[in-house]
Amino acid sequence: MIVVPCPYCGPRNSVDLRNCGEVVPRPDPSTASLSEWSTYLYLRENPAGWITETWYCRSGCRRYFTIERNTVTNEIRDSEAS
Amino acid sequence: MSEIQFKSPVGVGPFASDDGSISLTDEAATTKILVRAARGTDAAEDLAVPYGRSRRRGDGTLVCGSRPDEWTLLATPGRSAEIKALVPSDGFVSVVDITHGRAMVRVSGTLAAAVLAKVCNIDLSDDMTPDGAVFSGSVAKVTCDLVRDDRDGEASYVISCERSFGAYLFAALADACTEFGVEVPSSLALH
Amino acid sequence: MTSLRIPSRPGEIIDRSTTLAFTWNGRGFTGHQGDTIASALAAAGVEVFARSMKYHRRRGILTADHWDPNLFVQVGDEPNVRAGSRRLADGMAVSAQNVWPSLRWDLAAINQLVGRFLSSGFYYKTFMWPRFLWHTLYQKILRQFAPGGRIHWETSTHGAYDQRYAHPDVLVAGGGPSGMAAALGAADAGAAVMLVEHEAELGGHLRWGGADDLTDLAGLSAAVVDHPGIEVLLDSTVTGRYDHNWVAVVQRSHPIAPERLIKARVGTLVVAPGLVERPYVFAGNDTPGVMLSGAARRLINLWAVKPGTRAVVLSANAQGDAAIADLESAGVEIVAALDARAGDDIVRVEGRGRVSSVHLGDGRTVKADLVVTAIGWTAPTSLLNMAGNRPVYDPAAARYFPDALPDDVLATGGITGDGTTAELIAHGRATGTLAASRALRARHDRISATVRSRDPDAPRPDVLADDRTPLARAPHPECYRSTTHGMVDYSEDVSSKDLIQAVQEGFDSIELMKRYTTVTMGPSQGKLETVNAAAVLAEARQIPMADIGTTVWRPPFAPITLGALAGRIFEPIRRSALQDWHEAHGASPLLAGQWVRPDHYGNPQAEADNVRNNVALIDVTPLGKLDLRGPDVANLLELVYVNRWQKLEVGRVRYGAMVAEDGVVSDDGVTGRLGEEHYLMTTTSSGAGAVWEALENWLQTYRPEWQVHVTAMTGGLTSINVAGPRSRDLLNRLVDDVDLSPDAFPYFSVRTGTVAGVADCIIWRIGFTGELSYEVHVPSGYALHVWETLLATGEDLGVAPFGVEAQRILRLEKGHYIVGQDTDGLSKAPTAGLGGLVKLDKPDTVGLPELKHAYERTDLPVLVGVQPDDPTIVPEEASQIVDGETNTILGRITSSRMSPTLGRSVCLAQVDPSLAAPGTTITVLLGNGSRIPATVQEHHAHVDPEGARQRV
Amino acid sequence: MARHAYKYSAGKLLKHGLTHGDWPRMWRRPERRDSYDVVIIGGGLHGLATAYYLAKDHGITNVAVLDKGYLGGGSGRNTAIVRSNYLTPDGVAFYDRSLDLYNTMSADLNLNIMFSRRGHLTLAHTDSALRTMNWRAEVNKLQGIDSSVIGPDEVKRLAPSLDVSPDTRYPILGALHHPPGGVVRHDAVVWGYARAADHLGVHMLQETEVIDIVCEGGNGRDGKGPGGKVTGVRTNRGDISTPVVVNCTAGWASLISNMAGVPLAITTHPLQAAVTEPCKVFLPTVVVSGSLHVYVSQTDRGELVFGASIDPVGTYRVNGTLEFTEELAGHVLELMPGISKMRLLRQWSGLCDMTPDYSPIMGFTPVEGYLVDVGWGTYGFKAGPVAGETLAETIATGRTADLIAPFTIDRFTEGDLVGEKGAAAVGH
Repeated sequence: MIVVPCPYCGPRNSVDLRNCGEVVPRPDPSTASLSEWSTYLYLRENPAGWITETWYCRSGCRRYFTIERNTVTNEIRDSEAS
Repeated sequence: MSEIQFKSPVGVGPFASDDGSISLTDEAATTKILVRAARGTDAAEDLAVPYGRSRRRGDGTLVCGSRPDEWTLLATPGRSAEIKALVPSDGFVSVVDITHGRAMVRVSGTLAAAVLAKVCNIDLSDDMTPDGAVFSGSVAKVTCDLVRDDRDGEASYVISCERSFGAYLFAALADACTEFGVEVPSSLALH
Repeated sequence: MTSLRIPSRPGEIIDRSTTLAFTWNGRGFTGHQGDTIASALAAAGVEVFARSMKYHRRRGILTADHWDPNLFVQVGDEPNVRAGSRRLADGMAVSAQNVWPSLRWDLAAINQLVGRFLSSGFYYKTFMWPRFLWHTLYQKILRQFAPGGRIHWETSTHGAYDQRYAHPDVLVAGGGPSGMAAALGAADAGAAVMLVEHEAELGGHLRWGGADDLTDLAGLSAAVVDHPGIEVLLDSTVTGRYDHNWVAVVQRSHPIAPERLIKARVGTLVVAPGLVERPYVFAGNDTPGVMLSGAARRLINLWAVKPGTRAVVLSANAQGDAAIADLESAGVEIVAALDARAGDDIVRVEGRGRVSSVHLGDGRTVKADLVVTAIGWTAPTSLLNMAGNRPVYDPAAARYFPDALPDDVLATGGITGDGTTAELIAHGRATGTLAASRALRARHDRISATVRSRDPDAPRPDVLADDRTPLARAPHPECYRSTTHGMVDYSEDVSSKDLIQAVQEGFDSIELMKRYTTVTMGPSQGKLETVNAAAVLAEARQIPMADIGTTVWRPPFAPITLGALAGRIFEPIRRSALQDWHEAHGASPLLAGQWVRPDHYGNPQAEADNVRNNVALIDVTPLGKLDLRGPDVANLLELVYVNRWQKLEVGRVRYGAMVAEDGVVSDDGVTGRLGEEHYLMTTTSSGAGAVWEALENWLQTYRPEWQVHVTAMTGGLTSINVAGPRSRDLLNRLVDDVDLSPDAFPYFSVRTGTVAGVADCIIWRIGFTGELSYEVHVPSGYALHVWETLLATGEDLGVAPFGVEAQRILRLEKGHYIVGQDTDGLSKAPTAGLGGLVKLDKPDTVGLPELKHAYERTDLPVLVGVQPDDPTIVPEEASQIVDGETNTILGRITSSRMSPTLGRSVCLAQVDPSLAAPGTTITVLLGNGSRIPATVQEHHAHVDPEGARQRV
Repeated sequence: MARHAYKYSAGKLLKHGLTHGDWPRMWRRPERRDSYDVVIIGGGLHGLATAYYLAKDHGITNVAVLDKGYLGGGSGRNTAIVRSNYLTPDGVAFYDRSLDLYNTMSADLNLNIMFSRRGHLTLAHTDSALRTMNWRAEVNKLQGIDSSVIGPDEVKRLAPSLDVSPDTRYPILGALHHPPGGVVRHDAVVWGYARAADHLGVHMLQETEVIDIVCEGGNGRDGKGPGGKVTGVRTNRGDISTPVVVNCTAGWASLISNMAGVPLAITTHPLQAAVTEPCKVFLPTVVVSGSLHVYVSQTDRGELVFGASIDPVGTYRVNGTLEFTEELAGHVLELMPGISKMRLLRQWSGLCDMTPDYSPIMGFTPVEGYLVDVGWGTYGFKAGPVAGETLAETIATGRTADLIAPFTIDRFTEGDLVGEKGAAAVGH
């Protein structure tokens, strides 16, 4: 059970939050081609190392925020609101 | 409408241990007003307490900073209209009566924290969660809003959840109390 | 049977004034309070406790503690009980495991004779001819020989297992001298400490030591027990250390639970488990009567049991030397005191039920019934492994040592080095103090970062430097295997010979060897075997031990019951304010997600009829309800729904469908505009939570400038659908502040008013059933009153409740699809027939590019109304639609019911576009294999496709 | 260069037993060559099977299988359930072929893989789950797969320890019964392929980690990416030149694929498993509950082997979590309340390469000579043999084998996902 530093509540057990995965910029839906859209939907960096990801403080403040987490060590860098 | 009786989702209890070290009470009828107010609005200024803390207002209302830019006002039953009217409404402010939307249970006594430690992963020690602390978390796998609201020097926690979970939450807390000598009817058994 | 109990020992933990009666394989025995099952039996002269797994060799006491691989017994309905550590209780029914028909005469012992053929991996190489025999005979035989006790699933129940959370600053794993000192050091520094001791008493090896040890023990344990800052857990084990110092502790013999799991978020974890004594590998080393020095000393000093009469002792360290003294003091004759440091050795032990003679390294053979070895240690580094540490082998000390550890984990005691009791205590204390300084700093930071906590008054505490004087490493000879082969893994019956063969076959890395031979994979999880296995591997590959590495120890450190892991089983159930009424009135409950709902009240078809002909009520509270307020609600709706929302007038209602970013239909419902900046959105019951989270996500991360407040209202508004041609008549009797006439309150409108005296009710003119119907949302505290008043007031109108099943029938007659049933994880908007709804010219809406693409495609399946040509046949849902007599799949029936209104079967189906044209005859393959014709309808709706009935 | 396999037989067992003579090595530790016709990255089941079928079916023996660790890679970490009762015709056809190969594998590889065809139960606790089971059963029947929906009584008969009473929190309303399903000794399969491939001349290079894939002509960095072609690999033990590189690295697929400039629609998640102490055998079949995210079977040694669904948080960490074992135990006891006294002995986890539609990515890529066999998620073991067979065919013939046609890498950009997700979405 890792500890996720919610910028609003403070440190929380990960079970109280939902992981929303890597942050991926959303293309402009009115102009995006299907393949640009597919890239946004499906292709992921999936690195072994630091990623920027979104969490939702489900059982807490109900805020979405992003943190940097190392996918090899689960080390977490201080988070910021999104 | 006064003749129509408010029905709680719990409808059992209160329970307590003989030595009074723990008690469990249904407080569903409590007036609960949810206020959302953007920073800078009069409402936000007026309610004052930050997220995570609470204060008892002169009129007896417990003002809880329940989330960022969100407050929950708790008062004795039947005061919804009065409490709502007190909230300054200029700017982007929402005032919603959630009295019927939330079940509410109070766990009190010297062993209250020990009971909650069986169903809630949050550190309730006095420096992490002092009297007046407002927080949310999972209690027996139900998302709840909690306030530490001590009574005559003894630890006391007000726990509220989505109304439809109320009966289950009360049963789960009653089950947690049995370790400390609280007798609970078998109808409340968890499994 | 003569008692082997000896006169009272200074450190004995048995209460001779008590007598506990128990049975062993049906025979009556007695023991004392403080005895373990094993010590009581040993005191009564029992020598054989079990049969080994593969060869069914007789097995006796080896370590006399929790890890003893030979002391697994059945106690009542509990299998695999550790007789070496389980305290004796009055009335215990204990029996041997893995024996048939009896411990004495075990037929499977025949395996000993054929043992030479059962070398490692033998089963991979045989049982192949002929193949059918594998499935029929061989496997059945193998499964017969499965080891372990018997689980009585027929009679057992989950029982009273339990859990709790804890948040200690410092958790000390191990209550020996170093551990106790660490706990005191940390507590004196102001930390909240949890001290976890594996055994039933504090003290570790001091407990079976000499007078000085006992004095030290008394002082330390008194200080620990008296310290208000220390919570002591005995007969408890730290079973796992997980990321961010999430630590699992299993507490056995708790008053209210057979086992309790404690989940602790720990500031600093101090690992002080001491050392595990290692067996010596030689021929016959698993013969009853061969035991480790620790076992002999524990039997003598803790339980006053004389372990034998004539002993051979092989000692390579102080513990072995002490064992010699203990044995002599217990009246055991030492026939040979062998010093491994001087090159003495044991070659072979003879004897089957018990040691009879011993062949020594110098060629002598001596008569003896007891062999005690003290040839070295294994450092139980499991918890350190779990913290990422890979221990390093030190040949000079003949054991592994931890190296770098993360800041929140410290080690002390024997696992880090050797020393006098005073030195161990000093190191422990320094470690505790250091642990506290780190934990208190972390706590300070945690408090400062937590909004609910009061800002700490004290300044941020400093962290001490780690200036502990390391414990010295006592030189120790490397004693692993004699000149003969013997057991390496007692619980798996794996010998050094098996391991060498595995290496020769190519399984020459520790991981491969482990998998091939199953060495270290038994219940003791390598505590006794790992290092010997590595030594044999090193020997076979002729490389140094240090180059071998050990297998990674995985959690749990000590096995833990499923009951404790499950704890109390919390399965939240949601009930509407009317559910008690439903159950009191004969509703059969239906579990739908977390909700329990009325499926029907006895006769769903009649309930449906009543809706079509009179008026009926259904509780649809689980319907998701989200209160939306603010100037930007319409913008939000435009974004998350496929259709348009800007022009919805106050008091009007609109249907909306949602898709995900990949264009797949995700949810639907109606949304009404209650005021200028006030809307109420409804969602599917199962989708309510997800939609709420999605709205918050769009608002917080995508359009933070939009002003919208979302409030979940689902349980707070009890939703009663009043459906049927006479529903208006009924409501008219109970509503006076809302004009219900068709013109004033047309279809797809919403009003706020008073129902049966209850104010602030929301009245929708909508419905799933296709009849004139009103959905009344009542503040839940008054819902029962409204429900009962509706029933009482409408008696003459034939009002009655109806359940979910009747509603399913009615909605299917009307052709309303259900997201997740008539659509699936790949169904895009066109499949659901949303063509008229979807607006592709919006600048931004969820999944827009996918929607555009979907409407360019012509190959997507289409949802259509279908009627079997034979009206009496109701195809099972999920029946496949096939291409004539072939097996080519062209679609499937997604919903199917007998329609009481039409007196025929009606369906919805997903079909290939080539079959979508109205009038097309399709072939439905029924569950019984027959193929029936059915016809595609013009509309989804089978009843009243024009919707006349609901608009009256 | 193929050598003669040492044939295991009852006779040999007897001989070695009597003489205590040494068994021969199952495989060599070969000397690495500078160049191979095919280099397969990943020494797990898929890589070894591919190498074996390349050599056996197509005579391509100048093949190297590289693994950064020991033989078997992560394949030893899975719970070794095999079945073919999938939802889509594509899936069914594929996995059914795999089951065929498993059926004859012991004889083909002359090693007992201990295939236990004990039947496979997928429990349904809700109407919608039951509907999905019916859906699968109907599709399966049309494909000639032995698969049907049975009621609670029949479930009780097949697995007596299950609680089928109607008043539980997750009542067992029925189950999809798949008699041909079962479990296999995963290590044996890996060793069988390794041994057979070795005898056919394949080089298995353990502790050989690929640090880069060498490409030329591609539109990306260092000639990587679409339009380019593979010329070799760099390893911690030196460079190897080869025209064909196959990525069979499961959880590490993204990292390897990025070396060729081919990004994947994959995220890496741990899949955890656990095993109990042995008890006398009482559970005769494989039991799966989708709603409860648990599957369980009992080994011939009497241990219960548990698996669950993947961890929700993507990570390359294989430490395992406590919450996994808690949830697992809770759900298992919902199904079998009578086994709460069994003890969990060990937990572990492996890395799964998850795709958006729960289906693999197989075959050619925009980079010439770089093929993938990835995205297997939690299904990799069941598919190992057929994946190897079809991939070998694809490599040898230069054209995509029919069975894997639905699993192309470009389906994600053409909005044509495979339908297994349909089941996942409505399954529970």
